[in-house]
Amino acid sequence: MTISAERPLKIAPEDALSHAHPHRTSWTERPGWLSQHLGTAIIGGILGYVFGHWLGNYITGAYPYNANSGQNSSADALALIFGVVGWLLGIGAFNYPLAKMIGREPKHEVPVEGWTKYFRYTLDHKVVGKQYIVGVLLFLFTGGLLAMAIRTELLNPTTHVFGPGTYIEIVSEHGTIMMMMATSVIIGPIGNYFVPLMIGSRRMAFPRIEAFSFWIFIAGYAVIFSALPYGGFPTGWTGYAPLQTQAGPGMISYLLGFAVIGLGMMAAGFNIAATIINYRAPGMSWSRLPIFVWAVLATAALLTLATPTLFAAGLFGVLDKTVQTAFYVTEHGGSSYLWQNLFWFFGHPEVYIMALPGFGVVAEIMPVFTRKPLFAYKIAAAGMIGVALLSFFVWQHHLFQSGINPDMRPLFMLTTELISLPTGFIFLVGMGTLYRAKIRFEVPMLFALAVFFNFLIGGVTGVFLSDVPVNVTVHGGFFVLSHFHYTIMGGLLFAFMAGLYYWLPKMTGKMMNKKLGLWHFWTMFIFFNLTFFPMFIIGLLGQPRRVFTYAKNLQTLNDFSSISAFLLGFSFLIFFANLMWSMYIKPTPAPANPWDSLGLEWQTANPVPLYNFERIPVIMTDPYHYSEEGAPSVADLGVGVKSPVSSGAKPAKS
Amino acid sequence: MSDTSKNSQEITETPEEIEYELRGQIGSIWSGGRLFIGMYAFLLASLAFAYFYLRAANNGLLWRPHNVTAPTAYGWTIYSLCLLTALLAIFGERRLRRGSVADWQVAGWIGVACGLGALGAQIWEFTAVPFYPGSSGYASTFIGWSVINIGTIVVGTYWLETSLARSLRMQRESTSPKPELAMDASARLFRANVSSMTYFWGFVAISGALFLAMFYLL
Amino acid sequence: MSMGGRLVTVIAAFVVAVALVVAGVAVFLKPGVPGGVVNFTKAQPVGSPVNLTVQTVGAIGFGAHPTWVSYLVKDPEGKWIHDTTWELPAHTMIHMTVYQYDSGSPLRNQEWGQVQGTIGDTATLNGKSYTVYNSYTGNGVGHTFAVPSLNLSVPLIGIDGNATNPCNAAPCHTNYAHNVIKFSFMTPGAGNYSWQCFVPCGLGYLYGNGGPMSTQNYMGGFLQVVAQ
Amino acid sequence: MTTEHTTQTEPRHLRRIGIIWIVASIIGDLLYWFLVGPHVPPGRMTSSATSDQLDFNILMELALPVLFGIWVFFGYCFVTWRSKRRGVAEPTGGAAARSNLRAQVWWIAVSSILVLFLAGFGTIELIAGDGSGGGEGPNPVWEPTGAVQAETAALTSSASWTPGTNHVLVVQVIAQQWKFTYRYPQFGGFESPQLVLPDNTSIAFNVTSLDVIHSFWAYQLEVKADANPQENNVAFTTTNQLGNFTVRCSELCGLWHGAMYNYGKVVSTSAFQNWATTTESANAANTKDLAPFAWTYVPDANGAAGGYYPDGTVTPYSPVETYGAKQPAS
Repeated sequence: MTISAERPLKIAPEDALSHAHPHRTSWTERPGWLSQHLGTAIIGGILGYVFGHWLGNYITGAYPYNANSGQNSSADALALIFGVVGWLLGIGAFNYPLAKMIGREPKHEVPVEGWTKYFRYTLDHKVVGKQYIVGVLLFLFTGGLLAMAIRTELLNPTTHVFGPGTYIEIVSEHGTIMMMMATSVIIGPIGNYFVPLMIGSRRMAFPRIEAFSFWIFIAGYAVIFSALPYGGFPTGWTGYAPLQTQAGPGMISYLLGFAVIGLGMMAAGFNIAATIINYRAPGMSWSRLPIFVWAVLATAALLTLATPTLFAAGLFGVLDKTVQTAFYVTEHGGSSYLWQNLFWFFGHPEVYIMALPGFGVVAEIMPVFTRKPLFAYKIAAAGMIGVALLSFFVWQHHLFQSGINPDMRPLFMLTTELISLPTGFIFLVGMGTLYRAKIRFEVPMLFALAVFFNFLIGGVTGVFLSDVPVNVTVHGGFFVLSHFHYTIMGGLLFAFMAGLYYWLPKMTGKMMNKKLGLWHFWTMFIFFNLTFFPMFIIGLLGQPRRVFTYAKNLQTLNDFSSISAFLLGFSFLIFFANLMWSMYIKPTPAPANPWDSLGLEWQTANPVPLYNFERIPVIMTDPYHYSEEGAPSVADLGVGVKSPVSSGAKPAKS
Repeated sequence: MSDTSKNSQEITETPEEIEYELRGQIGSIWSGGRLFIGMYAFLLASLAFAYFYLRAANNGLLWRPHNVTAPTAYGWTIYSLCLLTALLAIFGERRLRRGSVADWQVAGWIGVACGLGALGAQIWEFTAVPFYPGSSGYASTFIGWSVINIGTIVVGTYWLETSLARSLRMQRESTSPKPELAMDASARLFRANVSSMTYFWGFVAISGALFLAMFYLL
Repeated sequence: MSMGGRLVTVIAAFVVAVALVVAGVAVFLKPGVPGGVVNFTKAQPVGSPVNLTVQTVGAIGFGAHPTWVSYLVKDPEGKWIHDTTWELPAHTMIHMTVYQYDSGSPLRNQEWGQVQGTIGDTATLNGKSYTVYNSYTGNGVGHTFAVPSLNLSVPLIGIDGNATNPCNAAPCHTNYAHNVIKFSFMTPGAGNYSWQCFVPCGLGYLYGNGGPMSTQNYMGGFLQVVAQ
Repeated sequence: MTTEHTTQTEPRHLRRIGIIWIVASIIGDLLYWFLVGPHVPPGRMTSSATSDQLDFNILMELALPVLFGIWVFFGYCFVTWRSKRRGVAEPTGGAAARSNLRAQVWWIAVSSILVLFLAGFGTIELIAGDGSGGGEGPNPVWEPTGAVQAETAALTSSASWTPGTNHVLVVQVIAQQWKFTYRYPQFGGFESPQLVLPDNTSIAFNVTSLDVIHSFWAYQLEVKADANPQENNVAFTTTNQLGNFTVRCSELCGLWHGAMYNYGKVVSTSAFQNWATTTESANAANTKDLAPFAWTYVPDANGAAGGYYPDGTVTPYSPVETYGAKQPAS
């Protein structure tokens, strides 16, 4: 049935080249027991680790500083590097890059059917999206348990559950794991799964790079987790040098962990940016792009451009700890300020890498549940781009009290406060969309609205932090800690939950249970605020971050915060129960378009076929024409059905 | 139910769709190549920032005691080889576009040899460096530059080599004399890739000149 | 699989996860005091002075970090124990004896060459009393015993770095080269008071403050002062 | 958001929202200003604490209307246009609902003015407050009168301080793992773990570190300056109340970071003079052994640096040559 110019499409959609050589050789065909999957990756990782450790000790074991300190950073670093390489070899990430060296084209992949594809180097962006859900939840729950440990220690100002060293280890590990999770929590699952669907594409631009970004993300988990058996690292997630240079072997896990995660971030951003630029369906002009895609595009730009700085900073740190360069050691011609500058030059865009996808999810969801078009679409898109651009020019506000370029503080105060303008656009968009709407308080909508509540507090306190005089009190204390939990957890994580409740029906064909969802929302919202709002006061009353002892008069507030934190942890158990119950134990089939959305992603068949769209859709207009008579349909799907035109607030079908 | 492949019936793509996707793919290679240069620019800019930051700070008067310099002969050798590779790649790509596949092949493989030579020299230079890595800010940033440059040369040479290997295999698998210049999907993608690769080498040549000046000449 | 089966599967997986977490906490995070607490309040008449005897050794010679410098303490039964959290009675005189088996170096900050916070702001070195020790001279200072929150700090003068019989594995006996430093101090009210060393003695770590200096149970711990 | 579609029965929502907002904001601002504002930590022990408290309160006065504005708007929308409310109108899409130039212009204008005002106000407070108690690096651009002379004199052996002559008191804060110590160059450069300050005096804190990064946070004094190795970070404040204050390290510095705190006190100038001269003579024996007073202290390359770098064993790098006279004799 294949005509010369046409090709059968029951193949992996990424394999656009395969039709060029129908008579391909059998170089990729292997017996089943040689197939690559999570198991071979683990074996490869272990072998690489052992080899690297042996190699490092063989080369540098006799050096005096290694013998004296009883630790060999070179061996630890090589072990982790080879471990990651072995892991990637094991999963099959290098198959194509190596085959390329003898001129091979991408191999003809017969898509694996069944559950095993989730444990392989799978090139379908929808599989990668689901893999990412499990991946980020792994990070999230690990970090969350560590948060519980932190709050347990802080129950009492002087009696210690953990020793001071273990406490710092927990704090550092919590911060780092959560930061790593937050870089990918929306981009990974929702971005990878839905960006092609939203722009009317059948595929991602670079599916191998996409799969690479996921599998190295998981390798990053192993690397950063390895800090715990190594005894942890004492620097917090910011890894300030020269404490970093002084620290024990766990520091190597931190530096390489961020480098590995950074590679994944760059890969993910690279692939997503190329996809959005090049794979938009006909008619999907920039002004018709769903707002979530704008957010993801801005994020992808930050991921690709800011992360190399982190990579370089980490490389210098590893060199300081292994071959004893002195990038960060002032006495030897380096500078302790250098790390702070490099780290925060990455670190502040990183903050918006976390915030922007959340804004995107919220703005994408609002019109659906208000049955109104997105208000001020252009302002929203401009806000995302504005935030992304400005975020490169604010990093020194983390260093107001450091003594670095003190005369530049007014400038950075100005740029930092200016960034609240494009951020404020998101609020204008939300308010305009709610006005004269018909609001359905479904679970995703509740989470989206909670983002506005939490992020408002986070954003306003951000202005306090940017004010240099006020910053003297609040810098380095619980105030700033509470501020960024309000933006990252209150903003990003709530948006992630909104996105998950909203899009899981499309991803899995199953509805999340609404009653459990409401329980989850209310417990999470209430206890999140009860946990973190007291921390503003704790911070103003003078408690620095990352301390295992604090003033006795702050115990009441700390205990209140701790107990709320445990209940917040409990709300995640409700979420977990809901996820298991609704997705696995007793699934309820979801309607094709449960929220009655106009979004293109809801117009494909359900479950989404491998090739996403039977015909490449032709986009007629943006997907926000709610409650509009005579509005054009969003897209011509080319299969005799036009996508529906929504005219009003139909009740939810669930 | 969530298993997406079960919902994928046999369908056929129209020629328009194939062309549309192909253009997307070519565009991705094109914009991906430029984006990659952007990423690399930020990586190198971080190193340059470290260099100038430590140079300006001159902490403990240890930016560069006694004006120590890495072996200049190595520096010139490495850079000349990189520049040569870049020029050969650019020359080869231009010849390829004009239809001279043989010139592209010859220039390219000489370029690969030069790249490997640069890699070897860059690694071997460690044995000839007259200072200890932690002895000064200059020494530290120099080691950092060496490591990053090893990465750069590996990436660039790999990219050049894979392009050439692809070209060879196309010739072997095709009956037409110059399959690289054909209008089929494979050839168009190939040419987009070669174009991005030469841009990257051009970037390596220009940035390399800056770092040559910073580390060996200034 | 039936719904009940799936439910059981999830619960079983959850139980396994909880077990893994508990094991992870127990193995890697180790709640409680590392090493344990040596109790000096038992078998001690209320109010009578406590004799606290410790030794410092350049390389402990056993355990996970045999090359690390460490403190050891003599428990009330007279046994040397590798443990740095000591339970002491409140408002009580402590007579402290330090057997110093480690060689010295200049202090990073000569401020710690001053005996501070002991009774009479003085200590004795091999029977000779001293209040200030210039660490740039002589054998230098091996360690300091310091309780920062009590402003207590005593420089422990190092042994001759070229001594023929240095002790290389704990516990050391007095036939190895050593100094004996004695001083007394009063414990404050009940509470946990951290103590540490201010000599950069973590060899092979930047500024000498990594490794043993940054690990409880080696060069730092707590005075757990309890009301009697 | 114009009300083109307002029918006779439809209330004027924006006006209602506006009225609720203004009332809430006025009540909130007044309550805050009179009930909370004067008690905002860390109090008014110093000039920087007083002015930073004002700054915080001004920010709060502006933040409350912003918070109330958005909360009132959202709350009003939830109540009025929830889908379960009986008789709620079907929304209208189309161009009017997609954007509203007037609303957008107003929003951008108001938020820009707010932001620019805050940046300007913060800058003025920063400059007028001589850096507001924050670390200003080795060469502060904003400093109280007399600070330059006092700082310059501090490095000479003739530095002195007498009460009542408005001399700036120079205090060096030396952070080390894991304790702050303080040097008083105007009193012979003695060093002490105690921080005592005179009342009604401008203090120049010169913060440095002997090892990793710390941060000197004198909480009630509203002074915070990072302590970096080989860097001098200067912060100013003027005391104006007697009392005790807490010093904590607010930059993670390793194992005992949480235990790195002490208490200082502000006493009368005569009591301070008394304490300083007494301590100077009591510590004299040790003071002569201390490293000569300097803004930063380079470690001994072999001993105090911990032996991490194999200094001196690799030619041509020689620590003696490079560190020269700054290296203490060992």
